[in-house]
Amino acid sequence: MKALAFVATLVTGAILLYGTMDFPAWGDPQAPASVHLSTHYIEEAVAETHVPNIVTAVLGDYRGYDTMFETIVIYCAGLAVVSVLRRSR
Amino acid sequence: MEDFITLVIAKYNYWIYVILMMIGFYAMIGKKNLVKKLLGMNIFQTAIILMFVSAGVKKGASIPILDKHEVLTHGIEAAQIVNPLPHVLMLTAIVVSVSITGVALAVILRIYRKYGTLEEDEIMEKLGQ
Amino acid sequence: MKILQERIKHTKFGESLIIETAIRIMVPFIQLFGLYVIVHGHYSPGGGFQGGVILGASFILIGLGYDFKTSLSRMQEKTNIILGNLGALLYTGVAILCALMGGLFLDYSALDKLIPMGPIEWRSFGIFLVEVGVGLAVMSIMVSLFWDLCSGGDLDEGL
Amino acid sequence: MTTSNLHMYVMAAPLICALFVNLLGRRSRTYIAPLTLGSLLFSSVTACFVLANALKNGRMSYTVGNWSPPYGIELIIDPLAALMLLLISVVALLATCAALPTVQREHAGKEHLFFTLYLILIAGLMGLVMTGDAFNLYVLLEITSITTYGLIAMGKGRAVLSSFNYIIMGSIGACFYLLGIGYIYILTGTLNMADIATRLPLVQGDAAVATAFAFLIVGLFIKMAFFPLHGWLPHAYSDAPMGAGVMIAPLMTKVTIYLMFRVIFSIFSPDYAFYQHAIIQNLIIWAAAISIIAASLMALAQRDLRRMLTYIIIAEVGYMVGGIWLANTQGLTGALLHIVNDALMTLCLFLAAATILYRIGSLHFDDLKGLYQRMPLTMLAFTIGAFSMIGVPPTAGFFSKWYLILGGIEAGHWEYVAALIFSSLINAILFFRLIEIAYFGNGDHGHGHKQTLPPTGSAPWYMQGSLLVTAVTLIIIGLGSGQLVQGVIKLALPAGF
Amino acid sequence: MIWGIDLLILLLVVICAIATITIKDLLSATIIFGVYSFLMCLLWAEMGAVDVAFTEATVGAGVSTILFIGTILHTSRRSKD
Amino acid sequence: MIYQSSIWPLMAVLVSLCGAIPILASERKPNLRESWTLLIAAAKVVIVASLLPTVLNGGGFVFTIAEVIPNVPIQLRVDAMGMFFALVASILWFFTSLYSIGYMRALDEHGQTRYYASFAVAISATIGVAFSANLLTLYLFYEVLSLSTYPLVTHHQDAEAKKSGRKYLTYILGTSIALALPAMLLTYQLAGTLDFTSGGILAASGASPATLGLILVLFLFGFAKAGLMPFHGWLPAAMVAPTPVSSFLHGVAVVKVGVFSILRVIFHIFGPDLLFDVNLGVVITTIASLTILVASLIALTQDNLKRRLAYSTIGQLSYMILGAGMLTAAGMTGGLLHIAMHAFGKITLFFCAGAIFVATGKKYISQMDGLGKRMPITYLAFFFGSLSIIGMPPFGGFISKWSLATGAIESGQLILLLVLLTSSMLNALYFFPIIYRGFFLPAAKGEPEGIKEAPIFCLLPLSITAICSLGLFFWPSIFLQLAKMAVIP
Repeated sequence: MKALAFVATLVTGAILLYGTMDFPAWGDPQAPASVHLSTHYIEEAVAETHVPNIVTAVLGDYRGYDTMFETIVIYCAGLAVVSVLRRSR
Repeated sequence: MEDFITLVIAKYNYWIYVILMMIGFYAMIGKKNLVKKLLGMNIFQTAIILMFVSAGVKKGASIPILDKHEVLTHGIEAAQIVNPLPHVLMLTAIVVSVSITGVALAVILRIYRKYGTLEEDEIMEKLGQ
Repeated sequence: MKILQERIKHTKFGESLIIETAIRIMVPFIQLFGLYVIVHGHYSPGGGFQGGVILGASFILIGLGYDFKTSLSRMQEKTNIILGNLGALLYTGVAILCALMGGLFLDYSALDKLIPMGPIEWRSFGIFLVEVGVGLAVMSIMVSLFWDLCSGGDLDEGL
Repeated sequence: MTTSNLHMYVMAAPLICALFVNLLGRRSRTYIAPLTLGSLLFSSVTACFVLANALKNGRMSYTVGNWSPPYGIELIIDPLAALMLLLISVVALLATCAALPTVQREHAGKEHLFFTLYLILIAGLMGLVMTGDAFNLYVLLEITSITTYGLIAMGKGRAVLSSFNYIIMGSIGACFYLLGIGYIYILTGTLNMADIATRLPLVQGDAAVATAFAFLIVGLFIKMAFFPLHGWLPHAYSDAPMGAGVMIAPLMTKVTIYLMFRVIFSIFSPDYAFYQHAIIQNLIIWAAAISIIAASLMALAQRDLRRMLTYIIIAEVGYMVGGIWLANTQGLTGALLHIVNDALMTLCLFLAAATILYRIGSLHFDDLKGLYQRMPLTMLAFTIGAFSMIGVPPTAGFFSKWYLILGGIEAGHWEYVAALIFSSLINAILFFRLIEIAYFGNGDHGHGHKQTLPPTGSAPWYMQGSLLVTAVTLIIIGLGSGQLVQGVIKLALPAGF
Repeated sequence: MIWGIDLLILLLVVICAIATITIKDLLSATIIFGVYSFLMCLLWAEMGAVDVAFTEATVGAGVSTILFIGTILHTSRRSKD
Repeated sequence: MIYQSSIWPLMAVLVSLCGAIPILASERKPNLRESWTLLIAAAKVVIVASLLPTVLNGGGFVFTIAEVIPNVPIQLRVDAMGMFFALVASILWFFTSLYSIGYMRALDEHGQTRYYASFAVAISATIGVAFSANLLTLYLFYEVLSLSTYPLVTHHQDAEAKKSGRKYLTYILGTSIALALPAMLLTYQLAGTLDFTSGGILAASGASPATLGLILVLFLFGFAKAGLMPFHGWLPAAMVAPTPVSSFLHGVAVVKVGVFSILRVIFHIFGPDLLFDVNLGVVITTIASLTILVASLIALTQDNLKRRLAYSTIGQLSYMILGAGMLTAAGMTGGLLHIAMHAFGKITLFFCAGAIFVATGKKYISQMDGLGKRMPITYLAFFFGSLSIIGMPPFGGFISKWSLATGAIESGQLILLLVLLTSSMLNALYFFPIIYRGFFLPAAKGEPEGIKEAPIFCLLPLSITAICSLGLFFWPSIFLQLAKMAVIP
């Protein structure tokens, strides 16, 4: 079992490493991730939402839908813990 | 060889995350102890978060909190600020990870209450009887 | 023997004056800081989630430093749950309200029809509203997780 | 603003009501049923309008928060998504009818918690089918998972263990999915599915794209319990509380398969997914065939109705995954139609199981003797569901199987065709064994197994009512499958199919 | 950005991760996991992700660890692997 | 041929399907329930008969129920061939209903409501098969028939019934899923349609002879209700059912549905011309001939009367397929005609077996010595029936056998003629001993004295069907005409 797990881990790791070959260099300002969407956020977010903390702006507004579900996730976690642990009276 | 070293310098961050991910993944599927599995899961998730955060890094850029009036009057150069999007995503991912940890811990408590052990093989033995 | 056991039960084990006092002094500041983090999320690192966790941590600290009963007496379980619900409801309610006011889902600027103060200002304020919601929910759930996990679900004996 | 918010209300109704169920339900039980049923009824009716709109106006793009698509989160309401919305709300509504009395009996005092999780799970599933954003999909996937973990762990017996197993496997699946998204984000810098699709062909790195694809698909395979990764499902679904199983079993795997469809066609192109890696395609179809056969055989070894059904679910996953990877019109049509049909079939069988459990207190084969006399209506509905599983016309199951087999013939994948026919035969054996037990045994000569079963009362009328409605729907869907295929699924197929 | 510190933290992170999954005493493992989280948090702060670092500091190193400890105290510290 | 749209084909199918509901509803009132049964049976005959004139004039009806698959709707269509079968089935159902009442009441069977309801559904499916416009519809009703007869076969709900029911379903459902369904899908894949078209739909597909052969074999064995060997085992097993079930379903409806399906495939999916071109008729005739001979030989060895009749049925069914396989007009007409002739003959025989069982409780031929004197009407009817099956003039069976023999000669395969003659001889060999024992051997010692004829409800139908077999020799015109119209459009 352990050997199997080890092999599975190695295979997964190898595939992931293989995938990183094509990544842009670390910290490259010209990487696709840095030039496509985020420039809009950095340049426009303050003007569009009047929030200087871009992370908050994106979190609360541009991707507010995600955040809503994030809140629901943690809410569910709390409920799930209660419902799992409490002995029913 | 020269190329290889530049490759190492350019990518080592990614490699570290792959190693962390492997450690976590191994713990999840290879370890018998349920808490260990859960710790492995947390390591796995932090590794992924590390990958995302690394993707947002720009050399020599500053944190994504701006000066409101400065920006509104003069605008801003995108290359000066790190990419905020991965941060947003990872905030969500952290929350998800802690939620799952919470639920899993509750389940672990119940399992211990029922079977008196946290070792997978011992539980299986008890079930087999 | 029996009396001794009773007494051991009643004298709160693992508590010292230093820790209690320290916590008594720290907790209000921690809570203040938590509120600050929530409210000031627009201008500095932090926001609803981090602030909520800090708020929750203050109650957890009471539970750790004193005992379980005290933390439960500071924050009723019922209140806690209602607060958590209100937090989640605030977020979803704002989202729905935006849609009902004729905008799209979560389009805070649509709330301008409700109280006119400028669509962009409304966006900023909308973010604030939802951050408060997140903060409430997270605080409540963090406390609830602590209570349940550290007492094995019985809410009588803690750590 | 011409776009409508209708589909958002479909999703928001259960979500908001979930919060109210928790708030009010802890005061009094009486609030729970009206809130739950009311919200789902509202969703079902609204979903009908959404579907009608989608059929009339075609694909609609909706941006949450009014940010133009790559910046905000985009939702996509095409006919297929609308159909899935309708399916989810209707299945949930019908399942709730059975869940209400069951939960009341099994989890007295915890109903508000149960139904809060339950409704949020439904809202999460609805969100999943609409989303057009790769990361949003992850968040919603986690919502559905976390509620499912909680619901399953509420069960009796070894449910907690199954739940933990599911947590680990589910987390691995979700993490793999997130890894895939991470790779794609690093390569393209965007998270919007449509935007990714336009930018991906321009990306230089083939290795990274292939890795991303592999991790996305494997992650989803784990979540849907595709063959070698299916280990968690049978226990998780059979140990879950019956009230939860009735809803989870029909919907979860089907929605995940729908997501795979979305990932393949919205993020990648069919050209990339199917034709550039022909070996992978063959491999997956073989795996599907093996999955179908192995799961059917495993089902044959079970002596408990619910466990048998869980193995059948795994076999059905093989049907649909194989159908999608056949990559031709017939196969895709069959797979999509089967998503709808299988959800209803599974619902029908699980509802019947729930009703039997409610009445008899056990689902072991030995306890099912002579059921035709004791619960004729339930068994009638069960029989129809069973026929649909076997693929007897004119029930729904026949028609999707028809397209799937045609797809297999067209693509020349005979192993898949053989597996489908084989599984139909096994299903026939499985269900007729049960029908025989229920038809013959006169219950009184139990061989030592006859222990005291919990006190039973006849199931409430709405439980049986929802069961009968489901059974009738199966036949109606079967007869109307021509319209369904022509009117909805043909529109939903991606360009080129 | 001094990549020496960067590399050092990364190395420590890996060591902590390995320690977390190999140590047989679960309580120690959990504490080391807290250290791991904290190091992670440093790393992210250094990468400019202040919000993420903040969150990880409160959640990963704080609440999460407490939850783990609470659970372990109610179950067992012993682990066979 | 012009088909006019009409709802009557649907009504013909639905009348008994919906009739199951009042039957189920009147569970507690046996008289009412049986009245319903008779009423529905009569209504069905009337509806089917009312469609007859148009068909005889070369017209037809069509009704589309639902458009389910591109080019393949669920559609009912009344043509000569369907009319032929529907007429036989609906008339005989009426008599069987009468007979059931007598039989079930005399034996005081349990679960009679279920029995009548299942029966109604089964006849619905039979008419559905007859009126199917395409293979999918036919398959649909075929499956419905298989499933609705399961409660009938297992009516006694004891261990033996369970075993037989299992065997029944394994054969019938198994083959239809594993063989007929793939064959149908292959056909659809090749032809793009499944409509029954005179001349066949596969001719234009350009498929290779090997593929065609595969499809044909799959169809032949897939419709296992036709009892072609080696998929015949269910029929003797199904004889545990009450005799009316055996008589109607396993003498007429179920087995003939199998044959009818195969004939449909041969006539309207492949088309005789295509089969002739690629020389696949041989496959059909070979399998059929083997089945005829082997089944007849086995029938000789059976002591249980119903089992002997069952094997006889297996043999006779293959006559019809053999006729179709000759691919000549006379042969095909004979095959089709034999459906009717055999139906009237065989149902008489089964009715008699049932009547004997009701009156004496005897199942085995060896116990039936001397019964003929006490139950003269029954034995006379039995005599008529067996003569018809053997093919003696002046009985209906003669006409179809004559036609078959003509077909064999026309096709130039004299070996088939030999098969026909041998088999007729074997038929005589396994039928005459029964009659001989009945009339000429003395009753065994210790036989109770009070044996007399079965109740009138049993006796009446069997007399009528026996007379019908006789009458069909003199007035076969309706059936003959329909059969000819079916073969030569």
